[in-house]
Amino acid sequence: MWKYLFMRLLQIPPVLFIVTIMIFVLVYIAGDPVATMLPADASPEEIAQFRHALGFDQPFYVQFGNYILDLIRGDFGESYQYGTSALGLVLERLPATLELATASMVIAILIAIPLGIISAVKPNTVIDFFATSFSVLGKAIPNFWLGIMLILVFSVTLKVLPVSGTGSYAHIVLPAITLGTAMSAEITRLVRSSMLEILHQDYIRTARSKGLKYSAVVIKHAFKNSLVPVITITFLQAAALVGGSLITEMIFAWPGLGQLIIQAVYAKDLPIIQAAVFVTASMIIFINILTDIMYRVLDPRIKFI
Amino acid sequence: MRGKFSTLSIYALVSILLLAGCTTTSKGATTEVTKEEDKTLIISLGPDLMTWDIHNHTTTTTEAIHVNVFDYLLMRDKVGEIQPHLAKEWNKIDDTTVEFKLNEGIKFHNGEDLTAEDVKFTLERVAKDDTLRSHGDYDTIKEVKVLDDLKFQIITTEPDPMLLSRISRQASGILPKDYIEENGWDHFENSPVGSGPLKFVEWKRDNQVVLEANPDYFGKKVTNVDQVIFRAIPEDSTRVAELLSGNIDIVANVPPSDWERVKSSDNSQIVNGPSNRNYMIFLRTQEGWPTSDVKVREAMDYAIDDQAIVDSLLNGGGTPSLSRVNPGDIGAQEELYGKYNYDVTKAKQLLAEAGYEDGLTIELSGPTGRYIQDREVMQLIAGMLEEAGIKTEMNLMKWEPFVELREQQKFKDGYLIALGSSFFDAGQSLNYYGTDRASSINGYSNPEVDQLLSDAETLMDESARIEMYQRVQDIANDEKPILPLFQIDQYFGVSKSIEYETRMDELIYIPDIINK
Amino acid sequence: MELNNQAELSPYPVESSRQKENMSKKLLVLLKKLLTSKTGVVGLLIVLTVCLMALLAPIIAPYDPNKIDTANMLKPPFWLINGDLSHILGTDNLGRDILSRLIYGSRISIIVGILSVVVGGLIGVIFGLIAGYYGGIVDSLIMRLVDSFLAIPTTLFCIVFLTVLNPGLFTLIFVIGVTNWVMYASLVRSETLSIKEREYVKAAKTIGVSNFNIIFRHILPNVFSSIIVISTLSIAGTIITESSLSFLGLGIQPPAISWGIMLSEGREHLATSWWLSTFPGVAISITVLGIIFLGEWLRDVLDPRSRGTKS
Amino acid sequence: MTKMLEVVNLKTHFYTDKEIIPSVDGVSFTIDKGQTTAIVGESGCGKSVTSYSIMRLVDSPGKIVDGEVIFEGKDLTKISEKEMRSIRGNDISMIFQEPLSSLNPVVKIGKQLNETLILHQKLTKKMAKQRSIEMLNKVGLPRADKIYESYPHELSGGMRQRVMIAMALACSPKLLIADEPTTALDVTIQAQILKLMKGLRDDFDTSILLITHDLGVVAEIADKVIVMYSGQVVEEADVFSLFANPRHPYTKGLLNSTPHLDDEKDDLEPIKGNVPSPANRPTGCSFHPRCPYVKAICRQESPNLTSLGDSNKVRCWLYEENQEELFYAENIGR
Repeated sequence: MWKYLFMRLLQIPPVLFIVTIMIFVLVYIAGDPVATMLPADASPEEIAQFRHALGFDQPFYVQFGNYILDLIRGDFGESYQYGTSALGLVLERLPATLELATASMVIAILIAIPLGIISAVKPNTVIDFFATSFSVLGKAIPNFWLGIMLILVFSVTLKVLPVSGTGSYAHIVLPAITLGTAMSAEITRLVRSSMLEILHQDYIRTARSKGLKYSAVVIKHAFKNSLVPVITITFLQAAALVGGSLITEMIFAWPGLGQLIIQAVYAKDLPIIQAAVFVTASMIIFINILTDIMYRVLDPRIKFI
Repeated sequence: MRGKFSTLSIYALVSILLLAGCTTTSKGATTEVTKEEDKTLIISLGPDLMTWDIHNHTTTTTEAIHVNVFDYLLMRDKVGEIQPHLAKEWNKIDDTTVEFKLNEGIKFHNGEDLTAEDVKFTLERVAKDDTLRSHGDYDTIKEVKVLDDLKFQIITTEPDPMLLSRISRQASGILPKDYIEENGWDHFENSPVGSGPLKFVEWKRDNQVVLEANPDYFGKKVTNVDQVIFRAIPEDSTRVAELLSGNIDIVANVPPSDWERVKSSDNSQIVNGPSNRNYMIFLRTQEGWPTSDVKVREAMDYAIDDQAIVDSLLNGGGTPSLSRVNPGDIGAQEELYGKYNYDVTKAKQLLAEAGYEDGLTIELSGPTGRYIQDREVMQLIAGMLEEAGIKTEMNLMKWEPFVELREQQKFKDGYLIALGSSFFDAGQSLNYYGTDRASSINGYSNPEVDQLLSDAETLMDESARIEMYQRVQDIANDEKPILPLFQIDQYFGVSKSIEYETRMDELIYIPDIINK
Repeated sequence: MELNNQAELSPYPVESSRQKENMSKKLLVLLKKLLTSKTGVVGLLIVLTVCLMALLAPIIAPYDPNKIDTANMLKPPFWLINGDLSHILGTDNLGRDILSRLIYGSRISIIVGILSVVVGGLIGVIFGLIAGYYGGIVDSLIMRLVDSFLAIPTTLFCIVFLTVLNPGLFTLIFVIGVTNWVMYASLVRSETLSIKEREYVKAAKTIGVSNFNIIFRHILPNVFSSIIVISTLSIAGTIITESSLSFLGLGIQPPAISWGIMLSEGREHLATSWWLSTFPGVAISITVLGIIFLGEWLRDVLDPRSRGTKS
Repeated sequence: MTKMLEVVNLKTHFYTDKEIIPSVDGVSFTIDKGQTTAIVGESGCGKSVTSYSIMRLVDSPGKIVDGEVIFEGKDLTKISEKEMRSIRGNDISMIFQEPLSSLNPVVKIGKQLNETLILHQKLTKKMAKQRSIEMLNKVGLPRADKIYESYPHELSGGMRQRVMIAMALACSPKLLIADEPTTALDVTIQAQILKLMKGLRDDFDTSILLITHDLGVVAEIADKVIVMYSGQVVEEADVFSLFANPRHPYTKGLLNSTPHLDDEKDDLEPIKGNVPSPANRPTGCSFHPRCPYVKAICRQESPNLTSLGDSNKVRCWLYEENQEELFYAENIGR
């Protein structure tokens, strides 16, 4: 296992390096941020002069070289928009995004697993119909639409939950549902289908032939088997959560990475984009490795190679 | 086998309860919050504050917060007239020198006196450091000469009739020299100190800026609230929802579609007023473009029903105008304000005269999500032009690529934009008609206009200067290298418990807000 | 019955002479299977309807979808007060007929959905085949590239890409496609890895068939069913992505019409004129639903692994 | 001999969207204490469904629609699910055909064994472990404590089936139902497992119901044989008379299609045709399309299961009319 882990860890640096280059090149092609940094009525001379002052008129290799050198020293540079450390800005926002992602994951799992199991155990019932519809619709509804609707219903009309921002547990409910619905739908579908498949396996019959309660059979024998695919997907979805949170954070004014990133991309604020991508990429890679390990722990048939 | 899922059902029940639990705690939490913050004014302008470095941003929403923490030497009132502020009087010494005298006893939030040295420090920084984003607006300042603690002179490189406008707008707050020099800029940006009516408490990025009343303020104090919070809520519909559910007192940029809803609610109202921002279309005048023919430009002007746009898209929240210089700005040609040309037959006739009996096709670019209803305005204009026989292809894009398109002159026949004028001076807004500036935009060139503009730029005789600018506007109205469409209003959603009036400069000055 | 089908459809090589005969037989079996699956039929019907709508838009749309009518702005659907049958689903904030826009909007939604999957699929399949077939350094290089793409959240990637390239129909297709290619690459790679160990591939190698021919004649046909299944399902995701990008203002721009644009343009009016964004939302949901039904059914039929073959 | 289990007119049908499939169509037989009864038949004849019906493990859409399964005076088809659970794994236990898929792949062998013991015998975990290891030893597994900690995939097929047997016998059941216990195993392993089962039957005094299609296995272990065809019992006989004197044409066919070491004949005669699908059975005797002795009546009416004087029974028109014809037919058949 340790050797496996070591091999996996060895793969991280090249991946992060490729990610860094990809982003740099993309942003470089996108052009420099000078025009967007100045007022809309700035004159061409002002723009050219400002461009020179910031060093954006240097050739690509100089900019890239400087950039990489700084990066190797662990310096992501200062944000063009905010003038402070890009990495600092990213790390400052990270907890809020993680909080939101975790909450949505918890809600997603809390809904999906019971729903998936019950619908698999009682196929072709009302609850199964409900679960199936949920698992399809949840993926077919764009989350910005869902978010705005939730605000209208729960905050404006019913006034039971706050509209936006942070401050209490209540504040996280709507954004977490918005972000978690698609994921929940995916997990429900997966739990249902893998449970359906597993419930027809021979070892389920064996377990029942032992005289175990059906619920015990479902939970102890069937569910444990279905966990393998479920956990894999759940964690892979966690990566998608970071992406999905961009829009959700914007709608709910959630002070996470999402807003920072979107703003940075528009403003071509390379240091922030780079730091944010670096941090999220590292997290995703870490999660992937964790998933791999979980996968192997849960399913003894898979060996660490 | 059925009904044997007690464990599962308990699990399901627990999760439902958990969710319900969250809901109930929320109720508690929200009521608590509102009680505790009874004397707090909560405002959302949309985006977050960019930075506390007043010289290194260009956004009005950030300035709207800064203006409450830092004081300008002179300040415009609600209608745009320049009034004394930090400086109680000023005299023109010669064409390039103005002498100011500060009010006595003004203190920064940290207790230090605000002196002429601080003014020198602040203005010379932005005038000399060309990496600052506001540098371009201050580069006419050559030196600030300190005479004594309260007296100083601003010396410009050449006669600058716009000097007073320069120092009474964005980025002209006065900073505490000693505080910054002792602690450094990083420290200042994290805990800024100014002299204004509000003091900095905390800034949670992309979340909120918390300010508290400054009881020692030299001017009009903020008395009816203890705390002011500026919340960052980028999504329009969310902001309106917060207003309607009573969590926020003032929200900026309420979309027209929500005006009725806000008006008809129990707790909120719409407050609107003019802004110094106008929608306009820049048209190419270089050879090779159909719009180089003044008849085509005129035809476009006649094809667009400015009032209809204002009525249908802005619910009447704007005023058509044939000039982009609005009344209240120095040099405005008021005869052109409130007027617009609309006559489709005439437009068609003009087109025919220009040789386009069978119509023509042009492409207009425009930003989306930047100005009120920008995307819709563009689509409506395209529809109107089409009626007159000008098939219009739209090239709509986000603000940032649009800016680049403009800068690199990649747009085709023209583009739609809504420019503001923070100087309240035609000298700034008419600059676009000069050959120099226009060469990088639409290639418009008129020697007479050039002459008038360059003369006015350094002319210290105000009435003569105004006349020159009015003449420029008349010429522009004849030649139409730019089609001014209409001045737009600003719309705030405001809680009924608050009395609020908009300012021409789109800022929010807390001492003017009355809590009923 | 299950067993029979499995044998018939299992991805074993078929000689080209028998291929045609087999194909029609396969199709027949597929169709028969489809008719036994209710959701499959529903899915197919939905997808066919949407495709027909897209094809026949100019014929069935009652109005020019971009015809602005300031006299009839924000007219509600006919069953509400002030609504009437001239605009069955009402009009939008510029007085344009929503039904006509929905019908025309299906075109771009479908085109983006399908073409971006094709683009992503093409890139992914080629890289996957190369990585799986040649192995070694080529494989590790491609896989590191795949890892790198996987490490950047899709939405983020799209946003960065779309600010580089000016948004337009083909840019959008390209960008969504490019962000999706990794999925195909890793799928095809792993299948190729197992297929290239099969006897007939080894046999082909020993008699000197070129690599190119082995890859495209022997391996590709055998990974095809998995590719079809995955791509059908990801069309649904693509339509959602398109609308999300529209929400961020990075999608296709007017005068082009897509359901995503309608949905995001209408969001300002959600509280007052719900029909602006609800109808496109429903259209997206139903289409995605249909595609998912069709995709899941395809998976059941084409992919023997999903049927829980015992290990 | 005392009856261990009596199955009376058992009918188990499967309800699909389109049709009702009578998988088990009025099956009756008895199992005597300490004896091994084998149910033989081709796949699809309903023998496995019969065994699941006894255990009440028929999955939806299958349903026991009629009949009784009398075990220790109780009708298992009528008792509550809770009561049934206390019998499963305790009084009646079961082993299955696929030893790998019948063990939960992600649960350790030990835990799977303990489960039954903790459930039925209320043992503590520690005691259960002791007993489990004891059982593993008893079924002839070396290093039982190591196997206790293993996962199923770490064991070979034969070992897994031994584990299954250990699991089934852990609570000393009165009846062990073995559904094709050796089919998936190598021939050498088959013999070992059969030997093990025989030994354990004697040790534990357990009756066995063996479901198999393999007449070799039947000859090896069974006392009584029930031949099933198309959801019905077609012949019931003790093992000696069955092999020596098969009555039903189907049984004869089965025997003829099975190789014997002592047989001089070189070629086997497979039964012509296929097992009819349960949903689509022919009228009359369901074997008639494949029967070499088919007569007019066979096509029209279904024969009854007739007692032949001794405990043996057969369901065939050949035996209902008269003995003479029977002998006649028999002579031709041989």
